[in-house]
Parts: sequence; C-alpha cells; structure tokens
Amino acid sequence: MTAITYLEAIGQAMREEMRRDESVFLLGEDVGTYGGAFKVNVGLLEEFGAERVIDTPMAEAAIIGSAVGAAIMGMRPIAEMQFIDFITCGFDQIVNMASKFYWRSGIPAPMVIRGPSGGGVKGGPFHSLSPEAWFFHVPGIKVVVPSTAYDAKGLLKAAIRDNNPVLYLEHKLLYRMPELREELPSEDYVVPIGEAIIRRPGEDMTILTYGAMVHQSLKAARTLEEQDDMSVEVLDLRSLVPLDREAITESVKRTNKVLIVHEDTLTGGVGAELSAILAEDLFEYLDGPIMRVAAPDAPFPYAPPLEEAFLPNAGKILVAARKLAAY
Amino acid sequence: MTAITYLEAIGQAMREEMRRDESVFLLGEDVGTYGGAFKVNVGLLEEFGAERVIDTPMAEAAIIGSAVGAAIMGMRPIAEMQFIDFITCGFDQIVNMASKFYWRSGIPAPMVIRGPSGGGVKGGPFHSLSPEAWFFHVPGIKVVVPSTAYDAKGLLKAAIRDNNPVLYLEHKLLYRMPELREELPSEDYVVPIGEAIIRRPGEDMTILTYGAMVHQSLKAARTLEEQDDMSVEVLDLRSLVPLDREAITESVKRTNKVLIVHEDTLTGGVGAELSAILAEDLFEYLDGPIMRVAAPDAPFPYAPPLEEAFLPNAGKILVAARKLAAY
Amino acid sequence: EAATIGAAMTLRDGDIIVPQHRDLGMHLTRGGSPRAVMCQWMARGNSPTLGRDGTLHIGDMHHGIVPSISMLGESLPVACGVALTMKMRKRDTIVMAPCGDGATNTGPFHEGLNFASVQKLPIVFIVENNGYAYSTPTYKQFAIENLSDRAKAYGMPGEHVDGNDVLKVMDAVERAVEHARSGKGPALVECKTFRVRGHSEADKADYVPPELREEWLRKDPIKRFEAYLVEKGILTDAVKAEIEAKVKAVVDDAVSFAEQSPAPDGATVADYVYAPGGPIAIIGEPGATDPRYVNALDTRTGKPFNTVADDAESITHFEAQEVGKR
Amino acid sequence: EAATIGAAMTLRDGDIIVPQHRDLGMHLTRGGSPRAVMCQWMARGNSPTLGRDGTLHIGDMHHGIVPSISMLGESLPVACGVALTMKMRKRDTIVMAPCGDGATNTGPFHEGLNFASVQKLPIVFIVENNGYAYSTPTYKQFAIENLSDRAKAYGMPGEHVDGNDVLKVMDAVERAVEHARSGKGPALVECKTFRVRGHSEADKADYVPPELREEWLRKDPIKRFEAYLVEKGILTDAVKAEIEAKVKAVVDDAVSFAEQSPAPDGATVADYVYAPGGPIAIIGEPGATDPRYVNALDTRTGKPFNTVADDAESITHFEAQEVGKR
Ligand SMILES: Cc1ncc(C[n+]2csc(CCOP(=O)(O)OP(=O)(O)O)c2C)c(N)n1
Ligand SMILES: Cc1ncc(C[n+]2csc(CCOP(=O)(O)OP(=O)(O)O)c2C)c(N)n1
Ligand SMILES: [Mg+2]
Ligand SMILES: [Mg+2]
Repeated sequence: MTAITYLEAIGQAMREEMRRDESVFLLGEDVGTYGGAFKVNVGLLEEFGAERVIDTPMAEAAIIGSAVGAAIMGMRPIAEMQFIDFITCGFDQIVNMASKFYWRSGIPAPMVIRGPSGGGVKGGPFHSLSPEAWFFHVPGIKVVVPSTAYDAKGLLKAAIRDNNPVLYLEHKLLYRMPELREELPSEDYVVPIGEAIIRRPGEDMTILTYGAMVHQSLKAARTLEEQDDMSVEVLDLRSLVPLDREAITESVKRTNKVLIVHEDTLTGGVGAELSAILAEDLFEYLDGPIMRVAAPDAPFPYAPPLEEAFLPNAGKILVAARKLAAY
Repeated sequence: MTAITYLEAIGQAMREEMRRDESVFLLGEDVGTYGGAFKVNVGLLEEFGAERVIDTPMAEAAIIGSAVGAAIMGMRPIAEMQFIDFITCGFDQIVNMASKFYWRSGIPAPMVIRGPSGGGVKGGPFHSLSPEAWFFHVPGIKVVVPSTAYDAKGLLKAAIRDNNPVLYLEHKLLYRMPELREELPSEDYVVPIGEAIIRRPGEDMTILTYGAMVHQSLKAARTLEEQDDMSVEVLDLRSLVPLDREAITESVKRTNKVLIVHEDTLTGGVGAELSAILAEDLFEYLDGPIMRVAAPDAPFPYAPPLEEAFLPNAGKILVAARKLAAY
Repeated sequence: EAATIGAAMTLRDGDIIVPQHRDLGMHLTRGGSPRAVMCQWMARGNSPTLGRDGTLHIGDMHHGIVPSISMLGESLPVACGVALTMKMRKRDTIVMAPCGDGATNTGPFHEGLNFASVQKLPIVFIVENNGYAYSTPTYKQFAIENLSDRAKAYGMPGEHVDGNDVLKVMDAVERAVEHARSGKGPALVECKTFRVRGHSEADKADYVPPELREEWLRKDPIKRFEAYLVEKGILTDAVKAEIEAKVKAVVDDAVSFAEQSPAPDGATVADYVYAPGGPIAIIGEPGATDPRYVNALDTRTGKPFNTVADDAESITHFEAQEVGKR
Repeated sequence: EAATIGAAMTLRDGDIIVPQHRDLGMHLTRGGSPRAVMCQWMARGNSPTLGRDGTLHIGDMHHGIVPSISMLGESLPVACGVALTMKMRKRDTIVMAPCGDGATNTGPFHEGLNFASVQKLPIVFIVENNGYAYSTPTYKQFAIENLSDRAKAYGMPGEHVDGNDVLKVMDAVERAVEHARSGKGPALVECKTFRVRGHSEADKADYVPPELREEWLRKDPIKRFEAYLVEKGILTDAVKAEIEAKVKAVVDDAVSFAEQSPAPDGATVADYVYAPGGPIAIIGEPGATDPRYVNALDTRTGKPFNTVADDAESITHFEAQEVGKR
C-alpha cells in the first residue's frame, strides 16, 4: 500500500462510495471525460459510466438544483463546482432549496456540494474563494474542511453518507502537496462530521484553525517551541457546521489564550463566531484578548507579491502569537 | 408639513434624488405601474416615466446586472428586490460583479440595491430575510439599515449619492408603524454612511443593535430603568459597512458591558464580528462576557407562535440584560 | 383551473408533480389533502410544514408531490433531478413541472429546460400563461407571442393551447406526456389562460383593463366545461347538485378540521433543522415506506406524511377520479 | 480569430464591447493596448487591474471596453445595463456582447437576452460556438443544431455564419449591428468555429477527436483570409512581410515593456476596495473626462486609464484600421 495525496484521497472516497452505494453519483462541468479541472475524478467515468458520472452544461443552478431533486428522491448526488467560486451562481438553490428542505417538509436532501477552494496557487479573484462564512450562516447545511489526506477521504465518505446537504471544501493548494501524502487504512472508515482534532497538544495557547491554515499554524507552533519555548496547541476544527464546541471549550479552558486563524477574509468570517462564542461562554477563562489572523478585507488578488501579502502564513501567525503571549 | 411614515420617507428620498439627478433611476419587478409590492414607489412612474421607472421581467440577475452596467456608465440605478429574499437569485452579480468592479478596474459602480427585509409580519421562510451577514462579509459593498423615518430618507439619499454599490435594507415591519411617523426637514439632507447614533445614553451597559431591534432594545432599556434602575445605552449602528468603530469603542469604554442584539440568526451573524472586535480591542475594558440576543439557528418560521418564539424582542433582551448586569 | 387540473388528469401512479403557487387544482387532482391544505393555510402544528410555512409549498415524495419554494423558476432544476432519478432507475414514470409566464424569464427556467433536454429527461413542462406576472403584463416580460416557442431553444417539442378548455388541455398535455414517457425527452405545453382576480388577496388588480378581464370572464373554464357536460347530457341538475354538495362537504370538513387543529408549539422553533442519520430509501422502489428508512415517514413527527387525502376525506380522491372518467 | 475580430470590425467610435476570455482580438481591434495586455498577463503593478487579476478581464469605459469576470454569462446582463444607458441617453451607439457556446447555457444568458429584447436595447450578441466548453462537446451542452435558434426564444433576429471566414462574419454582424443601431432592438449572430488548442495552456485537449481537429485546422481563418488577400492581389509578399514585422515589433515592444514594469507593492493589498466620493460623469457625454469627475481618471492611480494603446504603441491601432479598410 502506497502513500497517496490529498487529491487521490478525494477520488478514492468517491470511488469507494459509488461502489458501495448505487444511489451515489457525480455531476458537474467536465467531471467525466476530463476528470475534473484538477483531475480529481479520473477513472470514475470509465468505472461507473456516463449515467453516474454526468458531464453537465455550464449551469450551476441546474447542477445544484438537479442534485436536490435527486436527493429528495433518495439518491446521494455529489455536485461538483469546477471551482468553488462558481457556487455563487447556484446560491439560491443551496440556501433556499436544499438547506430548508427537511425543515419544511420532513424530506431529507442527502447531497454533497464540493469543489476546489482556497488560494495560494495564483488563482486570482475568481479562482481562490474561501466560501465557508456564507454557508456557516445558513441553517440546514453542514460545512466540512479537510486538512489532511486521511480527513479528505474520511470526511467525504461521511458527507456522502450524511442525510443533509453538506458543503465539502477541498483546498486546491493541498491537492498534491508531497508532505500530505499518507498511507490510508485499507479498510473502510469515516471521519465523523462534527469532531475537531488536536493536531498538536500545548499548554500556553490554543490556535483554532482549519483547512490549509492548519499547516501554517503547526509551522508557527513548532517555531514558537524552538525559539520561544512556548507550548502551543493547534486545534483543527475539520467541521465548521456542526462545530465541536466541547473540543474548543476543553482546549481553551486549559490554555486560557486563543488565537484564531483562517485564510478567509477577517470581517464576518468564521473566526468572528468562534471569538464570540468564547467571549460569551469562557469569559472567565480568558487571560488575554482573543486574537485573529485572517486575510484583509479585500478581494483575492492575483499577483504573487499581493497574494503573499494577502494570505495568512506561519510568519504572520508567529507575530500575533508572540503579541498574545506577551499579553 | 406633516409627519410621514418610514415607507413614505423612502419614497420621498427616491423622488427627490430622481428630481435632483437625471442619472438616478429605478428598476425592478412591479416597481412602476404597481408601485412596488408595498407601494413604496407610488407616483414615481407618473412623475418620471417608464424610462426611469422600469418594470422588469422576474429576473434578479438581469435586474442587478443591468444596474451594474448602467452604474459603470455613470448612472445611479436603484435596483429593487420585490422582497430582499430574492437577492439570493442575483447573488453572483453582487459579490463577483458589483463589489469587485472598482477594485479591479478603477471604474466605480454607484448603485443601490434595496428591498423589504426582516420579519414580524407573517412573511414565512421566503419573505422575512435579514440578509446583511452575507454581504457584511463581502468587501466592496456597503450595507446600511435605517431604523427611523429620518434615517430611512437620509441614508437612502446618501446611498444613492455614494460611488459604491450599497445594500439598503428597509424593514417592512417599520414601513407604516405609527410610532415612527416623523416630521422631516423640508430642506435636503443626508445621513452620512458610517455613522452610528446613540438612541439613548446610558452608563451601565451598551446595547449594540440596528434595524427593527433598535426599538425593542429601547423598550427593554426603558423597562430596565424603571424596574431595575439601570442606565442602558442603546447604540444604533445604522451602517454595518463601514462600521462606526469609534462610536462603538467610545460607548463600551464607558459602560464596560455589552449586549449585542439583532434580528438575524445568531451563528455567523453581524453580532459575531461586533463581539470579536471588542474581545480583541477592548478586552481590558470588559467587566463581563459579551452577550448576544438573536434569532435561533433555524429558517424563519411562519406560524405566529413560532415567529414569536423566533424573533428577539424586548422581553428576551430584558432577560439577557439582567443576566449580564448581575454578572 | 382548466390548465392545472387538465394537465394533472393525464398522469398515472408513480408520476411526480412539482406544482407551483397556482396549482392547488393539481394538488387535489393528484390526491392532495384538503385538510392538509387548510391546516397549511391556517399554519396549524399538524400541517405538512408543521406551521413552518403558510403557503401551498407542500407535498411529499411518496405521493408524488414535490413541495416548492417561493423563488419561482428554482423548482425546474429540481424537477430535473427527480426525472434524472427516474431515468437512472429505468422507470416509465414522468415528472410534470408547471410554471407561470413570469417564471419562464428566470435563469433556472433556462438552465433546467436545457439540462432536461440534453439528458432526455422524462419531464412535461407546463407553462401557465395567465397574462400577468403580478402586475406585469406579458409584453413587459418577453417579446414573443407564444411561450411555447421557448421550447425551440432547447430542441424539445412545444405547443400552446387554450388553457381555459380542459379537454383541449388534456389532449395537448397527453401528447407531451406520451413523448416524455416514451423516452424521447421533455416536452412543453403552454396553456393560455388569465388571472381574473388579484395576484394575492391584497391585490385589487386595478392595472388590468376591465374589458380584458370581462373578455376572459366570459371564457370561464368551469362554466365552459359545465355547459359541455350539460350539452352531452352527462351533467344533470341532480348530478351537479350532488357534486356541489360533495365539494361543500369536503371543504367544510377541511375547514373545521383545520380550525380544530392545534397551533404549533413555539418551543419547537429551533427543531427539525437537520435530518437524522440512517438509511434512505429510493422513492418509488419496493419497500421504500419501510419504517427503517429515514425518509419512509416524516421523521419530524414519526408519523406518515400527511399531504395526501386519507380515507376520512377520500371523497376528493373519488371526486377527481369521477371528473377523470369523463 | 475571424469571429471576434470580424465582429469587432463592424463597430464605430462610441460603441462599447463586453469581451470575454477568448476575445483578445476584439480588444486589439478596438484599440486595446498590447502593453496593457502583457502587463496584465505578467501581473505588473501598472497593469489595468494593478496586478489584482491576471487574465483578460481588462477594459475601461471611456474607451468602450467593459472588463469582464470569470463567471461566464454574467457579463450579458451587464451589457444590458450599458445599452440601457445608451437608450436613455438617446445615442445611436451600440453594445457588442460576445459569449461562448457554453455560456449560452447559463441563467444570466437567458435573463440578459430576454431583458434586452423586451427593452429593445441596442446590443449585438455574438455567440462564439467553438464546439467545446472546456472538455464538453456541444452535444452534451444543448440539444439543438444552431445556437442562433435561441434568438427565437426572445423574439430577436438570429443567424449563424462560418466563424472562420472573416468576411462572412463581418457581413452577418453588420446586418445585426444595423438592426441594433436602428432602434429595432438586439440581434444575435452565431459564429461557428473551433478551439484547435486546449482550453488553457494546461489542457492537452486529448478529448478532441484528431480528425475533427484536422478538419478544422484546414479551415484556419487566418490562412483563408491570407489566401483571399493574395488572390485579390492585396497581400503581396512585401506587404505581408511588412505587416508581420509591424506585429512582431508591437509584440516585442509589449513584452519588453511588461518585463521592465514593476510588480505591484504588497503593501497596497488592502487598498482600492471602495471608490472615493465625488461627482460621476456619464460615460460618452461631452466633458466626461474632466478630472473633476471620479470616473474621469483611474482614481486608484490618479492617471488616465491605460487599457487602450497610446501613441507609443499606436501602431496596433493603425494596424487594425489597415485590416479594416480591406
Ligand atoms: C425569483 C423570484 N422573484 C420574485 C418573486 C416575487 N413574485 C412572486 S409571484 C411573482 C409573479 C409570478 O408570475 P408568474 O410566474 O406568471 O406566476 P403567476 O402568479 O402569474 O401564476 C413575483 C414576481 C418570486 N416569487 N420569485
Ligand atoms: C459560471 C461559470 N461556471 C463555470 C466556469 C468554469 N469554466 C471556465 S471556461 C468554461 C467553459 C466555457 O465554455 P465556452 O462558454 O464555450 O467558452 P470557450 O472557452 O469555449 O470559448 C468553464 C465551464 C465559469 N468560468 N463560469
Ligand atoms: Mg402569470
Ligand atoms: Mg466554447
């Protein structure tokens, strides 16, 4: 058994679920013949045929809406956005149709919406989106964000088996990252939706993060240990909806200092809610301000120097962590 | 001069701006002949003709997209959503087209998107939306929320004259509320975007709120004075983007306790960001947890007992305020 | 009425409708429960939406009715997904998806019809052209004479018919149904009718020229069908009285049932946002209503879905069949 | 190339184009600056987007080029707003809005074309049908032969033409332009062509049948036009050499200019999100470039918009006119 990439883990999850359950199918733009813009789906068309791996016209409302229609029939569609940025073109289908279906009718809509998200690959303003905050605010849809190959596979399987609409955000920067290659269990497994994981235990400070920023946070945490001999805990949320409040609370009660890190822009981001939860529930436990490291409130820029300045990274996390530690 | 309603104030603002500036025009579904679903635009078609008061097909992307096209030509379109809920059908035009236009090209897109928002009128899941959180998280668009007739007129005029896309959220519950009738200045005035206002000064606690909840907060504040002899300050944000950080900071530094109130659902709402800002910048000034009163994380329900249970109100604010005071 | 009911009359068991806000007749013709409709309008706790919604956005998959939402046009892509499932499951059932003249101008209408056509999905699209979208007359909505021509943009057959003549409607829709059922893909029928009353109760509709309304009132589909039945000697005064009595009984029953039904409990306001875990049945397959499936019953209540008439009110069902036979 | 350039050749001063990702030729034909294009591709600080974007999403209103975004189809409603302004200002100018075969399947395409038609807007829609949307062949995108038939759904004239014959394209588009300019409303022209290379540099396009590509390579629009010019005795080896030299000079100049241009300063990453206040000119009116207007100059830099060729490179402009005359 060989170590596989984050990208291959996603493909494996789909293949295994489609083999396991004939109600699972994939639809989207260029998902079949081409295998997806990043070749995530390579081999699926050959194995499952054009009826279960559907190349659609360029029409996000049709893709997501059809997924809803199939889901309420009891199928488990996976709707792929060629880039997650295009989810804005099917927005209404998600927030008004899919998310409210069970609540208003008792009919579950088990479906997954997935696609390449995030920046760091010179994608520019329309191919680098971190869309989680919009859907984090929409009751009725779950949101998961894998940061490792193991989770990429386990969370996608869990999402496919979930009876609700699940937004699965895969980070294109992690797709082929060599450091993320992993040997995965040969037997079937899922990563339950709603469980955060401590990537690095620590005593002096908790970093709450998810997605690609988990790796930047770990890098910063290592430096802080070496250079400042600080013990920083890194909690990978993995699932944003539902949120693992116990894990967050447990960690912050121990460390008493919190740094929140995400790639998405600052204002109104997921980090704001994390901070608000702590400021309300754990006020007595806080020994310092709740700090956030996130992208500035601007659209996502293309030019390397701008993208570099825009994205949070280990260096920026380090600065904030030291400031917080000194508090 | 007679006292006019919040709804009439909106109509007045459009009429006066259309008289003042021929580049201002209105487009949307049933805005002309019918005068809008709530008759906000009555008389405009008669005065300005079908070229400047355009009844469109039912097509939100066309409405908003056309507004963008006219705006970059130097016009100042007002795009009306029949109910603000339908803004989800034109979402991409707002977040990817309008909001990023100046940033990526240097070409301003001066336009207003407005429509009836909010609940309390048996509107049910698709006619009661508070959409501010989504756009609060989108750099490039401003968001204003008037709570009085004076502000309804002044903020709309400011929005129309602004050189950026502005989302103007009028609250349908306030449209004809008798208590909100006001005599407005006969001379031209605007309410500058970005300035909060203290609706009620106080020493013991600050309530940060906006829109219809301003009135519920004031009601609660009066009760707290009478029954608990507490002096509660109510700060009406009026503008969510840009946010009046000075006003917020100044107030909280004085009162040291903060209660955030909004009608929108809790998780990922605007209140989360307000709390996060305070937890980061004013940590030393806080004598208690930052509390929030908002709608539960569920779609907006129709039946009166459910709507009653769903919406925040003076009673719920009272409970939270007393809890916070007791802290 | 002629359009929505006439169209529904052409369907069989296993077919699925995706009705919109004007399609009460389609609901009832397909067995929709008058009690459920009344409970829904009165927002009772036992309504299909448990009081969450108050409009005709009701239905359940086991009985072939897809609940819609207010955003018009958005149901059409959903109809595609339902039909796609039928196609994948190699069924000979079809989907009927009606929409208004206004809805034909929405993006989802275009995306849905095009996708249906490319995938050769078994769908019959019914365009109920009633002359207005709220206050907006058709000439302010589109620059074509017949919305049936929009079918040409997707390579599907389209025809238009007098929507106030129930027999003509059935005739045209049957052709479309036949086309869809035989695997040739979707078809569209435009039913030309008129909204003689306001868009909603609040709407006085003073924007409608009186003579236009007069003209259409003369074309009243019910009166016309009635006259036809009388002429054919099918509808005697006795039969008519009998039917009216039945209908009145059904309505009275529904109203009093709804009036006696409880309002929803405010304490449940945050409930039912997420569906529970467990196996899901593919609707329409044998055993799909086995309680072990999460979608077999309404898991919010643990009871069967209640959007379709049960014995207590089956009279309507019978009613529909009656009309059906003629 | 024939489609986008041929179409652009039919325009006049004051007309505005809303080009998409394939329309470099349209940019240049309308005076777009090769230097700006190169700076944009190399993401220089002096590019039209100041390095914010790296694709052909450039333009400026004063020079009649609307910058587009990646979301295909969404530019069409925007084109309507531009044309609506022309109509309100009683101008005889028009908008040209191209899109691909794939984009014709999007909701905004439908909403935009329908709105344009209802409002009788002066727009010419050019559908560049190049056989594929990324890897998706037309038969997986729509079930019709000619996308020009989609015009029928909106009541606007539509025709299709060999998109690899620049003269035929100009001929057909001129008719459409004439129609739009005369106030009769929008018109659509489908140019049938082919994408002989990959969708992007990364795409090997191995999904395209070799023989199909071969067939289209034989129809190469440039070779064909060249042969025609030679036959007509317009294009002699001398003239050709001269043109090629000019073009090479222009490209070399653009490349070296871009290479010497500075990268954007990371410190500006949070800038330019909101436009400053002040009076706005209506584009195309006398005095619209008076610096007192916020949209007269690029207020991000305080300099004129730089998307159109200036004297230093006006050679291309001249180039376009040259070709134009023939
Ligand atoms: C996407 C969307 N935009 C706006 C509305 C508001 N609205 C409700 S009904 C209506 C008119 C619908 O006209 P039509 O489709 O012809 O249906 P009819 O009511 O005439 O049967 C409008 C604009 C809506 N429901 N959905
Ligand atoms: C709304 C939207 N969805 C998806 C994409 C991703 N995408 C980029 S190009 C492309 C194919 C476009 O095909 P077509 O419109 O024919 O243009 P062409 O590239 O063939 O000229 C797709 C699907 C997009 N740009 N916009
Ligand atoms: Mg209608
Ligand atoms: Mg193409």
